[in-house]
Parts: sequence; C-alpha cells; structure tokens
Amino acid sequence: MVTKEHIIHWLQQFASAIAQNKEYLTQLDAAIGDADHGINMDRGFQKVSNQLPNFAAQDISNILKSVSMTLISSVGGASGPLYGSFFLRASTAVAGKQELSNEDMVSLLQAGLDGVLQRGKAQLGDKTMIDALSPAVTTFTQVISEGKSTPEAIQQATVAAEQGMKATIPIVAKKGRASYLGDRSINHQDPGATSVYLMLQSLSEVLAICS
Amino acid sequence: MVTKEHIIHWLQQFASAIAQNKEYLTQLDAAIGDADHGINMDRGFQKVSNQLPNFAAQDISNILKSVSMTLISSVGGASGPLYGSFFLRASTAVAGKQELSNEDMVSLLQAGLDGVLQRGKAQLGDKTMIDALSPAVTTFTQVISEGKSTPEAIQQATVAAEQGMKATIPIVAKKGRASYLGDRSINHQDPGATSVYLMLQSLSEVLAICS
Amino acid sequence: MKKLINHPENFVRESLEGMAKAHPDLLKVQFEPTFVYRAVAPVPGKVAIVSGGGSGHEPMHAGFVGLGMLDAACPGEVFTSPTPDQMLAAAKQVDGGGGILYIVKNYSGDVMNFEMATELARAEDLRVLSILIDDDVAVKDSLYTQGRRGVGTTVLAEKICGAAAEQGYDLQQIADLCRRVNLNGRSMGVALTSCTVPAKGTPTFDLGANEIEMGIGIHGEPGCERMLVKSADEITEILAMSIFQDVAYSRTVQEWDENKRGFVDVQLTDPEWEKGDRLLAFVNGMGGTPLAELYIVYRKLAELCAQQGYQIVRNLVGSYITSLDMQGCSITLLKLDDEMIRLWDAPVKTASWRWGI
Amino acid sequence: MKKLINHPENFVRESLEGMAKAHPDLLKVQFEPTFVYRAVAPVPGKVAIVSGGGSGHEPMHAGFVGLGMLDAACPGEVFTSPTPDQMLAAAKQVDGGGGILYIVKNYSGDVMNFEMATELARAEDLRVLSILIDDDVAVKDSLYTQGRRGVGTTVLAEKICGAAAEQGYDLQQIADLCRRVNLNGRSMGVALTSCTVPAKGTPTFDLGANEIEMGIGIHGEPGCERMLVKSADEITEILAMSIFQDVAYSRTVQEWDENKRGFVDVQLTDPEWEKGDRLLAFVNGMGGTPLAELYIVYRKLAELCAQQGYQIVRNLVGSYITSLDMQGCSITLLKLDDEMIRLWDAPVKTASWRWGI
Ligand SMILES: Nc1ncnc2c1ncn2[C@@H]1O[C@H](COP(=O)(O)OP(=O)(O)O)[C@@H](O)[C@H]1O
Ligand SMILES: Nc1ncnc2c1ncn2[C@@H]1O[C@H](COP(=O)(O)OP(=O)(O)O)[C@@H](O)[C@H]1O
Ligand SMILES: [Mg+2]
Ligand SMILES: [Mg+2]
Ligand SMILES: [Mg+2]
Ligand SMILES: [Mg+2]
Repeated sequence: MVTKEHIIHWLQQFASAIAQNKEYLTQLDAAIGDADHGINMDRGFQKVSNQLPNFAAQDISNILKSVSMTLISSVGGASGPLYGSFFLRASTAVAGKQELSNEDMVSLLQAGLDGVLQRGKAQLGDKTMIDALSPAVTTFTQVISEGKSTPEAIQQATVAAEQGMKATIPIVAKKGRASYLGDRSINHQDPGATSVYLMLQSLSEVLAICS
Repeated sequence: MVTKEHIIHWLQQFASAIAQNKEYLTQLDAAIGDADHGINMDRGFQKVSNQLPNFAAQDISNILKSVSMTLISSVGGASGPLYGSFFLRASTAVAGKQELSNEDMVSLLQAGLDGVLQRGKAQLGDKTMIDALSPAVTTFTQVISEGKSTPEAIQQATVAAEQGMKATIPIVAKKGRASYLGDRSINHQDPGATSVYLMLQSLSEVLAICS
Repeated sequence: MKKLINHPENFVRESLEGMAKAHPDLLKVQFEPTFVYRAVAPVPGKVAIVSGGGSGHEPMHAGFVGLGMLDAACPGEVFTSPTPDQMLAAAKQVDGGGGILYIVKNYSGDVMNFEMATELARAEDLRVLSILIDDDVAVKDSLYTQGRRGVGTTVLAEKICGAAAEQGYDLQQIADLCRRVNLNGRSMGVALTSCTVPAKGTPTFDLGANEIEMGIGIHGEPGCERMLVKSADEITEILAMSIFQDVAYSRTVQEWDENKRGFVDVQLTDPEWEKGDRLLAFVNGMGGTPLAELYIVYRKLAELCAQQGYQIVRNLVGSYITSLDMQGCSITLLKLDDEMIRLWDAPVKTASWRWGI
Repeated sequence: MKKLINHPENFVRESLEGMAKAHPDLLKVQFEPTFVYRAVAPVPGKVAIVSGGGSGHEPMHAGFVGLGMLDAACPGEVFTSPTPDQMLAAAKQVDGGGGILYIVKNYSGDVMNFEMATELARAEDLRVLSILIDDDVAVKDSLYTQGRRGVGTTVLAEKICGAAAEQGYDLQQIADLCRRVNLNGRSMGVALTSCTVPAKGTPTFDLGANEIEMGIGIHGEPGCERMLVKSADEITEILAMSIFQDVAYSRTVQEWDENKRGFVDVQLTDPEWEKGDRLLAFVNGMGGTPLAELYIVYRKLAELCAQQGYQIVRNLVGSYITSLDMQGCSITLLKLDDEMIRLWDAPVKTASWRWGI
C-alpha cells in the first residue's frame, strides 16, 4: 500500500532532485530549447515544497490536485501544463483515496500519462517527456500484472524511464521547441524526459526506503 | 612671387598628404574626439582635388574661395567651418590677384588665421589647430619682415607649426570635443593641429621645388 | 552580462512596475497572477482581446494594451509562456460581455497554457475563443515539428483585431478576422548576435564574429541556417525571397468549438499571393538593432516587392516584437484586403503605438 | 562589425532612402545637399523649425519631421555635423514666410556650421534665429570646455517648439520658448557598451566586461567616469542625483541679434528647481538597450523624483536620441510650466512620434 505519507515524501524528494539538477536540466534545454527547463521546474517545485506541510490533512487525490494547480500556475512554458496535466489526471484517478493499492497505482500513472499525451499530443519517439514516461508506465503496469509489489514495479519502471530518456539522445525532435532544430536536435538528451526520469527515481527511492 | 600654379600645386599636395594621413588623423581623433578627423578632411579634399582642373582659368582669390565653399559644404564637423573660414578669409585678403608678393602672403595667412580664430573662438593653448596655425603665421610674418623670401619664411613657419603641434600633446583641451575629457586629454596630440602642420608642410614643399 | 536590471528574478516584475508608473492613464498592472490591462476595463459590450507570452519581446504585448488594440496582456517569465491562471484572471478582468479572444503564438508552451486557460474560462462560463498565430516561414513543415512559430504577424493581428473589437465586431467575426490575418501574414528573421537572458547571464547561442543566424525565432533559439555575414541587401533578399517563395502551408490546429464545447481539429492552408496583391511590409528590429539599419532593410524590401509585382500600401518600421538585446531583424509581409486596411488605419492609443487619437 | 548595412559610406544615404520610401505621406528626402522635409512644405505663415546634426542618433532628427514637430532635418555623416549648405537649402525649402528657427546641439562642429548657415541665410534675407541646446550636466564647467553638450532636451525642445509653431507663435516667441526649455532641461547618460561607427568598424572605446562609462554624450565619446557595473537602481540614482544636485549653470552663448545684424554674446544661467516643481521625466535608450530595461530605470527614477519632492506630470520612455547600437540610457528631466505642458500635449505626426492625430 502506498500511503499519503509516501506521496508527500515522494513530492518532497522530487522537489529536491529538481533543485539539485536545476542547472543540469537548464543546460540540456540550452542545447536544443531555450535554456529554462530547470528554472521552470524549480520555480514550480519550490512552491510545491512550501505547500507540503499543509497537505497532512488532505486525501491523496486532493494533494495531487493541489500540486497540479501549483505547477500549472507557476511553471509556465511547455512543462507547466504537461506536469500539471499529469498530476491533475492522476488526482482524478484516485479520487477519495487515503491509500493506494497496486491497481490504484496503475490507474494513477496511466491517467497521468494520458493527461500528458492528451495535452501535448506527442507520440513515443518524438523526443519528449513521453519517451521516458510511456515506457515507465507500460513497465509498471506489466510488472504489477505479473503479481509483483509496487516498490518493485516502480523500480523497474524507473529503469525503463532511464532507458527511454537515453533513447531520446540519437533521435530527431518532432514536438516542442527542439523540433525547430530538425537534425540539429540529434545527439542531445531531452530535458523533459530527464525530469520525468527524476520523478520516477524519486518515487522509487521513497518506496524502497519507506516500505 | 607665389603664382597661381603654386597655389594649385599646394592644394594638390595638401590633398594627397591628407589622403596619406587619413588613418593617422582619424586615430588621433579616436583618442580624444570622435574618430573622424581624417575621414572628414579627406572627404573634403578629395572634392577639392577633383575640382583643381577647373581652376586654371580663375584668379587666386577665386580659387581659394572655391576651395572654401567645397570644404564648407562637404567636410562638416568642426574642421569644415574652420578650414572653410581659413580659405574664405584668405581668399578675401588677396582679391583680384594673379600672383602673390611676400606681403600678399602675409595678408593671406594672417587673414586665414583670423578667420579660424573668429569662427572657433579658441585661444592659443586650447589644444586646437590654432596651436599650430598661430605660431606658423607669426613666424612667417616675422621672417618676411626680416627681408627673407616666401619659401624660406614658409619653411620656418612649418617648423613652428610642427612645434606647435607637438606642444598640444602635454596640455589639456579647452575647445572642441576633446575638452569634455578634461585631464584625460593630456598626452594626446591634437588632430586639427596635425592637419594644419600638413597644410604648411605641403606649401613649403611646393615652394621649395617650384621656385 | 551588463544590463539595466537589478536582480534577474525581478526583471519582469520591475519592468511592469515601471510601466504602471509611466502609464497610469493607459494601463494597470496586477501581480500574482500577473497581467496588464486597460486603465478603463471592461468596456461594456465590446469583445476583449487578450494576448500574452513570454517576456523579453517588448513592447509586445504589454506595450499594446489600450484603446484600439489589446484589453489585456499576460507576461510570462522571460521567454516562458505565462500560465493559465494569468490568462483566466485577465479574461475575467476585461470581459465586458462580448466574449474574449485569446491571440496565441504557436509555441508548445503557449498553446498548451492558453488551451488550459480556455478550458478553465469555459468551465466558468466565460465565452473565450482563441486563434493561433503561426507565420514563421523558416519552419518548413508542420508534420515533423511543432508547426510554424508565431512571430511578426502577431503584432499586426493585435492591431487589426483590436480595431475590429473597438468597432463592434462580435467574437466570432473577430476570431475569423484574426485567422484570416494569420493565414495572410508571413515572416522570417535573422540574428546578427545572440540575446542574453538575464537569468542565464550569458548569450543563448555563440555566433562567430563573421556569422549570422538565418531563420531565427524570437527566443534566442537557433535558426535554420548559419552563414557568413552578408550585406543588408543580401540579407533582405534572403528573408524576402523565403517569404515570396513560400508554398501554401497547411497544418491542423485546435480551435474551440462552441457547439461541441471542446477543442476540435481545424485544417488550415495559407492562400497563395498574386501579382498586384497589396501588402503591408513590416520591418522589425530584434531589440539591439538601430532604427537607421531597419530603414536600410526597408529600402531593399520595397524594391524587391515592386520587382515581384506586389504593392506595398502600408508599412511599419521599428522594434515591436523583440528578443531582448538581440541584434537583427525580421520581415513580415501581410496581404491586405480593404477591411484590414480600414482596421489598420483606425486609431490606437497604447504605451508603444499610437495614432489617430 | 556586424550591421544591417551595405557600404559604410552609403549608410546615411540608404537609410534616408528607406525613410523616403516608407513615409511618402510624411516627408521627402533631398540629396546633395541632403535634408529631409515635410511632404507638405512650406506651411504658409508658420515659423519653420529646422534641426540637424550628425547621423547615428535615429530617430532624431529625421524621424521627427512632420506636423507638430520639425519642418526639416539636416543629417550629417555619422556623428559629424551637417554643413551650412544643407541647412541653408532646408531653410529655403520650408520657409513659409514666418521665419526659421534652427535648433542646434552644442558641439563645436554643429555650432560653427549652424552659425555659418545663419549668416548665409541672413545674407539672403531669410529670417533665421538659432537656439543652442546645452543640457548635459556631465560637463561641469563652460569656461574650460566647449560647454555642455546638447542631448536629451533637444528632443523635448523640438516637440514643444514644433507645437508652438503649429499654433501660430512668431519666430521670436518660439526662440524664447526654445531657450526656456533648454534652460529648464537637464540630462545625463551612461554607456554599458561602446557603439561601433560603420566607417570605423570597431568599437569607439573599449569597455571591460564589468565596466560602465558614466556621463557619456551621444557620439561614443568617453564619459566623465568609468566605474564597475552597477544595478539599474544604482545607475539611475547616480544619473538622477547628478541632475538634482546640479547648481545653476552659467555660460555665454552666441545668438543672432536682429538689430545688430550679427551674433552677440548672451549670458545665460539655468534657473534653480524647487520642491513641488512639475517635471517631464524622459528615460531614453541609447539604441541597443531593450525597452523593458528602460522601464526598470523609469521605475526607480519616479521613486527618486518623489523623494526629492518633484512631481512627474509627463513622461517619455523609449529610444529617441541614440548612439547607433550603444547599450545604455540617459535621463532627461525638464521642469515644466503650463504653457510647455499644453504644447507637449498638442498633436504630433512624424515617422517616429505620433499622437493626437
Ligand atoms: N508537445 C509536447 N508533448 C510532450 N512533451 C513536450 C511537448 N512539448 C515540449 N515537451 C517537453 O517539454 C520540455 C521543455 O520544457 P520547458 O523547457 O520547461 O518548456 P519550454 O519549451 O516552453 O521552454 C521538452 O524537453 C519536452 O520534453
Ligand atoms: N573651437 C575650435 N577652434 C579651433 N579648432 C577647433 C575648435 N574645435 C575643434 N577644433 C579643431 O577641430 C579638430 C577636430 O576636427 P574634426 O574631428 O574634423 O571635427 P569634430 O570634432 O566635429 O569631429 C580638433 O582636433 C581641433 O583641432
Ligand atoms: Mg525551455
Ligand atoms: Mg572628430
Ligand atoms: Mg521556455
Ligand atoms: Mg565628428
């Protein structure tokens, strides 16, 4: 079971991973975008981080919804609505829950992915955050369906996200700012895919420790 | 006697001295002004040079007046009106003459100097072209009054101009753009004084060869 | 980095505070969420025109808030799309009952944030439509990219739609007009130098002392080709010819469908231009280029348009949609019709654009 | 050097050709001698306002030719005073019988060339007066220098005197008004970077990556002090305080005496300002500085003026008197009276400045 405390801890962990990788994400974006992905994400997750203490009294769905609203209203750019949509849909998928079963976790992640897909209309291979998020969700769902635990499934999903992130390097971008570069986008890792990897890694770390 | 041919030859010589020293004069102006004295003077004297063939039929006064008008309408900046005034007044001083006696030469130079003084209102020591022109005219007048020939007097006047030009180096500018620099104008040679020296040197060369 | 700023994080805020102090008769500035709106707003019954986007393109958009142009502008961080709450708050502030048109530049961030804003506004029963500007011919195809960027035509659309709103056009008419302006406007830009984003502090891209970047957008993103520096005439020719030779660009965009209460796909294709067409020629400075140079570009552009058989009947020369301190320019050509000309000529009174009043 | 130019020698000419093509409704351009004049000139009976100076300060002066402002502008080479024949030809072209006022910036070249132009015009029985603008407080004394340079106040004087001419003021009244504007206007500027003159091709002065040049003029001439880079607020404070703390500046200038038919010495002293005085605050960009930064400066300037007990009742923020591509700004404060305010608010219609019409 994933508890509310796990979720809060995860958000905290992700926020610090973003803070630590702010420069790195920005540099990745400088190469094929406009040099602000780390700045954007950090602006949003600092706000999220400040709000975490208020979340103790809320259910998981409401927590995720608050995170979504904060991101939507503070990140801007492409990643604001995309991460915002991820958390908004995730929130709806687990309405009213105080803790999450394996199946709830599948619904949460799948809904989040759908949110990003619907908002951004990118496809796998377009060199976006989808390239990390989609294989991660597929793997998670698969591993759970094999009867494994959520921590184990998330760990494998994180590996899939990392592979997906690295797989963005050799390909041409077809969505987002990087798409204007055409072939010049080759040989650069997508910043959004990288922050998605950090998100899964944070969850994996939290579940590994806490459970 | 200074003939019309001497005058035309002098103007030609001065024009090429300016052309040769265009960069040098501009660099002197870059240090304490706005980096255009050579460009300005060359723009004007190229025009003068082009007109010289038309001057054969005119008297000296008219030639000098034409030069003045050309400079006034093409040089601009501070040096345009100053050189323009020099030649305008010089022209008036020798009205109607086909050739110039020693006394005519004294009047010509003195009138030219007066023109520059009146137009620019600079005093000796203000670090301007006056610092070269004024001692040159004084010397010329003095040497002529001692009974010497025009070529000899001009040669000594050129030496005086050169000394005057060099004397601008250690002093503070009080007129023209350089005056805004205050003490920072020290240790730089005044571009206008330098072009005046070239003017006298050209005349000296022409008279030495031709007479 | 040498800039007239205090802390990079306060760049947008302090600049807007300065605007508010300088133009209290024209506009007001609201913070958290941040938007700039007309001093006298809403205008009852009038359609409200709202635009916005990352900051760093000044005077666009806040400098165009006022009579005859925008009702509100939503400035994001430098080169970062603003957020839906800004757009929603701006829409609520200026809604005079005639509905709201969002004019949106086609960047993934702007598009998604304005889409969310539209959904939020619709959920609150505000009548919002939005039109995308995607006029940058440097981006060739729409299938393998985010589609063409929104650049110079944005400025022209804001002027023309602003005038239409003032004259009582209804929301659907203005949306249609805005779409038509976009389909008839084409742009391309060149950078002689990179810009420097305050938060980053160093130039976004490195350009050699003899290099220029052709086909840039307005965010310091690299262009489509790096080449050796050229004369103004040659540069103007490359930009203008890219526009003249552009073939009917097609793309699918999302527009809100009032019956279906949701976004639907709309297929759009730029109409071809023909000899004799009347053009508005817009030579825009990127922020660090002096006006005198823009006129040198205009001189050649006028010659090229005449050679191609086009008539320039209106023009605009100046820095209206910039990239911070970037040196360079963009050319926008807009094929005009009588209605657009009439609206173009209508009075405008904003901080950075004023005539007829 | 990367600029949107063709050959440096043609910079001024081609830029003016571009202006002529862009604004045939407003102005005409004449070459050899070169001047820009109103499309409809002369205006019978009206005093004609003529200005001019080196090029590189665009939009000043040619961008200010039109209704409510200048009748003609005489552009010199870059940073080089124009010549008397340009000024004379311009005066003849626009003389509508009311006489001509030359507005002249105090640089030795400009002063001498305009003096000659005045003498030539008078010799041809044109009624010409000229007023010097010398408002740059960075130049301390007038005894040991050429006197204060003419900078930002020039723009304000052209607007105010242009309006007065339109309203039927006679030549002497406009000359007196222009002198009053000059005596009440004070400016100071700062450079963050040097400019690059096209004919030279390299920056006029070298400024370290962390240095700024305080007290610059508008020709890339070095300023009065080089210092380490500072925040916008600190820079604004230095500029504004230099203006506030300026003591009654005295100088002798030459003005044409219509009775004596020649130039006479006139002794002038700037009046002191007092708490409660109404000011026009003008934040001017040097050409390469983005508008957003100018508003950051304006923000602080407004605060400082309020602290000093002055009321800003009018303002102007933008790049109006520039130094090619220089980054930096200048501040001009003009103490206003009711008459100046009325004239400031009057309509103007030029290529680069328009309101009320
Ligand atoms: N349409 C899209 N769908 C999915 N992800 C996208 C899309 N557009 C951009 N992204 C992601 O957003 C990232 C860039 O985010 P960020 O730099 O914060 O925004 P912006 O591009 O507006 O500056 C990209 O690296 C990419 O992963
Ligand atoms: N008032 C003056 N009287 C005499 N000479 C002057 C005066 N002002 C400037 N000059 C001379 O003019 C020279 C500069 O000429 P130039 O560079 O062509 O003009 P500008 O200063 O307008 O750029 C100076 O070096 C100085 O010798
Ligand atoms: Mg980015
Ligand atoms: Mg000079
Ligand atoms: Mg961005
Ligand atoms: Mg000069």
